[in-house]
Amino acid sequence: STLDPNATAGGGIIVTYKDDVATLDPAIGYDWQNWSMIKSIFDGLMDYAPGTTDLVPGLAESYTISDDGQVFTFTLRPGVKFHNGREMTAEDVVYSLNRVTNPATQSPGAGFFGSIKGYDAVADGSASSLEGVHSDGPLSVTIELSRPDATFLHVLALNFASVVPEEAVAAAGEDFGKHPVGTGAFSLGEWTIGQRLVFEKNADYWRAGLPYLDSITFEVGQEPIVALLRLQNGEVDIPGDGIPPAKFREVMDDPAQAARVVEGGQLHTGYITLNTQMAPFDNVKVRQAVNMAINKDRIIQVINGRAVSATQPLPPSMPGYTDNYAGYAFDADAAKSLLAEAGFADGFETELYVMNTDPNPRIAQAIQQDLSGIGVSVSIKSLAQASVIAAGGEADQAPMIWSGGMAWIADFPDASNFYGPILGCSGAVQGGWNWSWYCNEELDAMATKADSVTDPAKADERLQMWSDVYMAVMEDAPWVPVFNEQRYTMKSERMGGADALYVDPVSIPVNYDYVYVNDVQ
Amino acid sequence: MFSFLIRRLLQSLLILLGVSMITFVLLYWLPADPVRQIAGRSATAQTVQNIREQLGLDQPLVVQYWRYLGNLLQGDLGRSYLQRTEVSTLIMSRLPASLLLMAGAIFAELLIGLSMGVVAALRRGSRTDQVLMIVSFVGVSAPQFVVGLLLLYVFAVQLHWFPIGGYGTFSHLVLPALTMGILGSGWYSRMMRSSMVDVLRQDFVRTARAKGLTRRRIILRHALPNAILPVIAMIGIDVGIFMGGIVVVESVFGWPGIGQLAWQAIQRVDIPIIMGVTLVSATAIVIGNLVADVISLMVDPRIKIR
Amino acid sequence: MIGAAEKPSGAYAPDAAPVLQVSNLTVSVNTEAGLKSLIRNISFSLNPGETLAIAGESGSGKSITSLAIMGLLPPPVVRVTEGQICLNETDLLTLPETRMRDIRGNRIAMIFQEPMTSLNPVMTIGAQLSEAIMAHDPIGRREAHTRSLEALTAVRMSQPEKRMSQFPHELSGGMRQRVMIAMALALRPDVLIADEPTTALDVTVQREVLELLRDLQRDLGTAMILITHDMGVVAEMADRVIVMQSGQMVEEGNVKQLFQAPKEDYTKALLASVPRMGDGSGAQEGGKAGASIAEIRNLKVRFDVRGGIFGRVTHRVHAVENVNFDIHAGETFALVGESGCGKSTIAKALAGLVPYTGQVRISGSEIHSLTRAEAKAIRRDVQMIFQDPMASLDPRMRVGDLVAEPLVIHKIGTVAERSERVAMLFDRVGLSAAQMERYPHEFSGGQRQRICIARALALQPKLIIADESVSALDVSVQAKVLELMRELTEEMGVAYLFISHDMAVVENISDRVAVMYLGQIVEMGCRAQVFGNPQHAYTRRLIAAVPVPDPTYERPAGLRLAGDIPSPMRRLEDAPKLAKLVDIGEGHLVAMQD
Amino acid sequence: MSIVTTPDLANSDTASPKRQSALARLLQRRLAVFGFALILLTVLGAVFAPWLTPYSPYEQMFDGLTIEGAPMPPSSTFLLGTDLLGRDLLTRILYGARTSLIIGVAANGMALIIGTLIGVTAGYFRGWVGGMLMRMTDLMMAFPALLLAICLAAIFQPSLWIVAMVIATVNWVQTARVLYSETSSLAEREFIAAERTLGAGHMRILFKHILPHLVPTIIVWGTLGISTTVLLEATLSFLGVGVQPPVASWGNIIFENQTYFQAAPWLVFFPSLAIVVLALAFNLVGDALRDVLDPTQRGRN
Ligand SMILES: Nc1ncnc2c1ncn2[C@@H]1O[C@H](COP(=O)(O)OP(=O)(O)OP(=O)(O)O)[C@@H](O)[C@H]1O
Ligand SMILES: Nc1ncnc2c1ncn2[C@@H]1O[C@H](COP(=O)(O)OP(=O)(O)OP(=O)(O)O)[C@@H](O)[C@H]1O
Ligand SMILES: [Mg+2]
Ligand SMILES: [Mg+2]
Repeated sequence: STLDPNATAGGGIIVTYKDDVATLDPAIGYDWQNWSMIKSIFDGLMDYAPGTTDLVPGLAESYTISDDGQVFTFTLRPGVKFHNGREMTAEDVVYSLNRVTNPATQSPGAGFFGSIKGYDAVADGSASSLEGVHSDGPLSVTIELSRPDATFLHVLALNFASVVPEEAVAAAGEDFGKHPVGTGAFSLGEWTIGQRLVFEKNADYWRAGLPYLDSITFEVGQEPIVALLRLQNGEVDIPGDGIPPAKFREVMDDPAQAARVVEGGQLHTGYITLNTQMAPFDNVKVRQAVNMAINKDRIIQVINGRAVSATQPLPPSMPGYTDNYAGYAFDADAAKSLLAEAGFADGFETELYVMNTDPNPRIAQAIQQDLSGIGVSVSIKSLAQASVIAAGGEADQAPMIWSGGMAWIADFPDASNFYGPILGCSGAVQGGWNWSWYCNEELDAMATKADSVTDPAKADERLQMWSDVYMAVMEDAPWVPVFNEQRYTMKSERMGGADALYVDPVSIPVNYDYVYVNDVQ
Repeated sequence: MFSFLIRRLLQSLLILLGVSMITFVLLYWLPADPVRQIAGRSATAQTVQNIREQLGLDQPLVVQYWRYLGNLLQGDLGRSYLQRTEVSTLIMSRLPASLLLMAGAIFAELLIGLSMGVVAALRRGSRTDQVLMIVSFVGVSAPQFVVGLLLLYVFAVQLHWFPIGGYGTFSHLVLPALTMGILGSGWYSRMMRSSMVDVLRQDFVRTARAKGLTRRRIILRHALPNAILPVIAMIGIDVGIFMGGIVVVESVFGWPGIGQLAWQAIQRVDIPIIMGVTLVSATAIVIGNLVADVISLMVDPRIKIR
Repeated sequence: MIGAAEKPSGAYAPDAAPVLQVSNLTVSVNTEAGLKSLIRNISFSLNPGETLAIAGESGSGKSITSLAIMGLLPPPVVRVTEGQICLNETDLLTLPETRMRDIRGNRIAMIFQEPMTSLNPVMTIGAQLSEAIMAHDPIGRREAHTRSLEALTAVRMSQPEKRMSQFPHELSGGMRQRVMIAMALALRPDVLIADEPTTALDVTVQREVLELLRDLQRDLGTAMILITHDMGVVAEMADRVIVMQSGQMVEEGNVKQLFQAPKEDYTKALLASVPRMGDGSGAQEGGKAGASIAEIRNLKVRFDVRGGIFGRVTHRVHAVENVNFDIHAGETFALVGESGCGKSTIAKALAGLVPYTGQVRISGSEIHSLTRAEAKAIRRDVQMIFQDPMASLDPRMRVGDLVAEPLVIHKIGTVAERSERVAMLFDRVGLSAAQMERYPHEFSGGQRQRICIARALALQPKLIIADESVSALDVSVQAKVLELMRELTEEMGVAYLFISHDMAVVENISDRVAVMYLGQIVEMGCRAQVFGNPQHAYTRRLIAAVPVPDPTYERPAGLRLAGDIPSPMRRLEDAPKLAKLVDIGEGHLVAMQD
Repeated sequence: MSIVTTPDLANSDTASPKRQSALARLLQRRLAVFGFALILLTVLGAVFAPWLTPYSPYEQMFDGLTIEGAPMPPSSTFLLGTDLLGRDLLTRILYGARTSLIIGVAANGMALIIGTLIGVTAGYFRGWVGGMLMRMTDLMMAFPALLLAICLAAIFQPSLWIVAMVIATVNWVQTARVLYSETSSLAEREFIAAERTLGAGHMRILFKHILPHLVPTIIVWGTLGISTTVLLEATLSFLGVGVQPPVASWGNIIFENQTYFQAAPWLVFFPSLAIVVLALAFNLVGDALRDVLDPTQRGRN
């Protein structure tokens, strides 16, 4: 990574959020709000170049992969220090991986490490450490997999794979999430629960010259609309929750304010799941008809054009996206005749589950209107997030779910990330996240095969395989991909740094380590 | 007095026990699984099962409740499922703000409501009276979110009299307290008006006049303390009503109180937090009623302690 | 300071310049129909040290007159439209409110009728007294306290020090009225207006308060306007009398002249309707005793008082202890005694309103042993009339419906029959059937009590319990109601249990009398026995306390009572001593005294 | 026996006032008529909504949104503007009146009935029945009402009538409290004792003598409860446990659009106005009704 020649070091910024920060424990934190914060406090072996989806080594200086793609050997960067002053070693890496996979940690990300040898034994409690992970000397770590996994380097760039110091974890016990100690660009200074967190610059940070900012203050409990008013008043630098829909037009219609908005894509798809095990969605024609009945442009209009219409599960910026695929075009007449073919000439009644925060109920109503156009009468169940998730996890409860608010933002920028839990057989279990209960053994096999292609030279081949998988999925139409949300980050006048940092695909809202302010002397 | 307090405290404890029991049962019935929330979307069935066992959520309801109660007696409200923090820490860090807001709101609504009520009673039947009563009615009927945003927009954004949300100084408190107070002041002004009208008709007010006291003294020293008595009991009920409004007002003004905590917890079925907040607000309500009782006991010498 | 002998004894000095001069006073009320005068052309003067009584029946404008003098008429509806009120040359009506405020309480003070409600319930006695003093004298809190204490001592309050920190509800009615008097006299006003100062009090307490007022007035030389409808009080207290009727002065004169030779018809009628002790002409002696309708044996009523953490019974009110008596058909049996002695409780026990032990036999059947339906039927024989007719009629029902209620409850007759019966009852008690459509508040007190009687009669009971049924009424109205009751006894043979604290009334109406004290009967016998030959000290005291409507009557001295009546509330283990009644001849029972 | 004549009010007007129905007397009051008219207007608007507006409440019109997706301000096509989905706001307010009237009248009514039943029973009978009922009320009062509502509504799948039931179950508490103390002091009044001596049964006393006296209080709480319940329904909708979209209610129109109070004030202003006006109308009628039903207030208008 190179330093920004225009950057000036120093100063602090204020970021606001509505919700309190849940935890800063990298093994636990799994919402978009604390994701980027944890990223700034901790580092993993792998990382992404700022503002891109390009993998780069992080705490690992270099790595080698065996020919069969199952053994990874990492050489660690020397002289990296934890915030508590101790130097990081290979043992810490081993400890961290053991910790995140240990059931006692209750990490929601443990499953990502499933390909490491010995994972199953740790998961079922019969072993306390991963067989495949060991250190060979203070700066060298070997990780052995039980099967080839093309995404494994991405997994190591996940927050869950962050390196944590054992003694700090032991000292804080269950409260590690409130007293995080990592190797990252910032350390946690102050945390007044319910009010504010202050991140302070890590002077010993191993990336020389970074971070630019002396401090970041996160003020929580701020209604987005109030946060924006404060931004307009010069009191806030970045409203973490983005521009509230109610203010979007006002901001964008004012050139001065619009100039401070950075727009970018994100690894997100909003979709409707059609429960393939519930009638009448067990009929593929019905599912296809529904796909054709949705007027995606209208839905995008309803959310003020803050998205682009989607044709397939993968978002356009994701490697593996099928460019020349038109998807199911909006055609109510075709949909009707397809429905008639399926024996539902008079339509049918069904339910659409949706999370109850704006704009999701509105989108659901737009969907409802579209479907009534082909004779399908939908009643909306607008519920709390937890209730929708619970309903989706039952085989026979939710015929349709609009994914908004709980939607899939990729954990890492790889095509495989949109398949496993949400479209694969493994997710189609009680309590799983495959809400369309779509299970196609053949595709599962294809997916496994694609992920065992670990040779970087064959990357294109692998992506083609994924593209085929998703095309096949679209053929079966368990989903209606509706749109890919765009990101709009608004910043204050004084904020500097490349625009890409403000729409960093893995750090929402911004990549804190690289941004700076212009008004420090 | 002492035995009265003890008796009321015992009663309050029973009420709290009842509240905890009902909440527990209700939450158990909720069609949402907290474990899936914790486990996240990449979790395997194995992980989910592990977490369920670790949290004891696979036990029968009675066992779970019994355990909860046992911990509660040791002052342990459990750990938040999603924040992984002691619920007591979370609540304690937010409670002062909520209490401050509540105190501010009660002050605001008493000040506004009582003075409106008194003025209306003194001018009863006049135009002022009618206008005040309509104003109070609008106060009762207007949605709090809208009132809050309007106040914020006018007094903070446009006029810069107060900060735009936040917590810390007195000027931060004014708008949120006012927003919450407007609703209550509507109620109080109506109650105070009728109470005051009654009292002004009483014989002892005539006696006070016959003594040659000034009008001011008659109103403040004689009429007001008597008229306020029925209103005091209302303050106890009021605390309960606040708990509803606090969610909205705290979120509008970025006030770091337990309302926001509760709101987040409900959305995510973070049962320990919901339980904790419920118990705390029930305690607040119970204490509110107790305080109201004790105050009326102190203000009104006629109330016999039974 | 008060009561110190520094002032010459303020005997009535007729030729001194009047301290208060009221001339041509007219007070009007603003109504929709325009100004309507409440009092017209009232003129009188009040000399220093004099006691002027204003007498007249309810609604005649007595209070309005006094409020006009105080400048306390409720503005803007009621105001003085004509006339002058001069206090030593100053015309009070032209004074601005601030000046008037200086005069109120300072130079003119007032005592109100209702001692129960005239004091602020949430302020201590001391604070209310000091406040009055400090409002006019620029003195400190401490000095005001001392003076308040002196004032309380001057009104012969027991334990004045303790009273200072007590609240009104902790004092009895008599004590409260003393506080009012202390408050009024603390600043030694030139004029004291006492508006029915004793009407709400027991006879014995009334006696004390009247004596107190007289003593203080004599000592301080204050001129007093005494407003009352009780001619007995007038006779005892006043130097001069004004009689008012319908807002006008009917007659004015020296008290002796007025009583001996009333000029106006109205005055004569008023004097005639005053019940007098010793002329029980209305009732014939004995001879009427028919079958006994109610037999009361060993009646006990106790109320538990709970306390402590677990609300255990700690005390018990022995409201009625071991009471025995019979009531015979057609007779009027009277219960007399001071407030709180248990009279109403006996009535309630008879009417089935409180649980009791002992036997109550009505028409021969013991109520306890009956089924509910039977008890309901037997209760038809006993009906009750309460003290306050307004309070005992549902204010939201039409009086016709109210009178028809008992018929409806006991499912008697058809709708048409019922309304016919109600009309008949209305007629019987002297009301017109046209008034059936009205609501209770649209009637006068006397009319309301007639409605209550009509209602009690609806079921043709054998016994009517009249609990203080005429105490709240004007003398003239009272006389009419008593007359009605007497007629009913003769016509229908109804027996009465007549409860009253007014010995004069009791003597006028009753056949037999029982005197109660602290829940027990201390003396019982026929009227002649009890009034003619009172044996128990308590009975004598009651009789002696009654004001005599004769200005020439000389009250025997030395019968001053000490302290308040003891409380019937006792600790659990502390049962009261039972009085033993001894027959001293011809059924005249008297409790043994030690 | 005596010639004393009292000039008393009762005798001065010889003709007794004719029995006039409460309604007739109500209609003599200007404000009450005004309130009545407003309520009637609302009801008619709700009932005849399909004939009053050319649009459907659910129709998301293409020209109801700008190209950028912003709602249309009031104009001659859309009298009160459109909402965020391009639906006609007037139409939604008219149809929403149905929901809000049901909530405001039925749910609030149910709450009043429950509160009255419990308060009156406890206040009249005392004893252990009363004790139990009041302890239950205390318990309910200690419960954060919103939480209870959320749980109940989430357990029973939300629908209009479930929401109404839920609102009723959490809203009766204050009424019960107030009526309890009022009833227990009424029960001490002498006229009740008088009724008992006549042999009146409990039911008769309760319905003929106690209930009529509670009417003013019930009316006050009932009218105040209208806006409270309508807003509670809105809060529930907002929390996702209220009336389900696309069904309109005044409350959920406000809540859906509350953040747009600056960008599209009509979306918040008109439904709020509707709530306030309806509540005020009920209040006007309630106040008048209270006076009309109180015979002691007769002629003091
Ligand atoms: N505020 C008022 N408005 C209209 N009429 C009034 C008002 N106050 C008193 N009155 C009327 O004035 C008349 C005289 O009343 P006042 O109180 O002086 O009678 P009173 O002689 O003191 O009777 P009582 O013995 O009952 O106290 C009554 O007919 C009463 O109804
Ligand atoms: N429900 C009750 N609970 C406790 N004590 C009571 C109750 N009712 C009456 N008492 C007490 O019983 C005693 C007798 O009361 P009761 O009403 O019979 O007196 P009374 O002779 O009728 O007096 P009054 O002349 O004031 O009507 C009083 O001391 C009273 O305080
Ligand atoms: Mg980092
Ligand atoms: Mg009077």
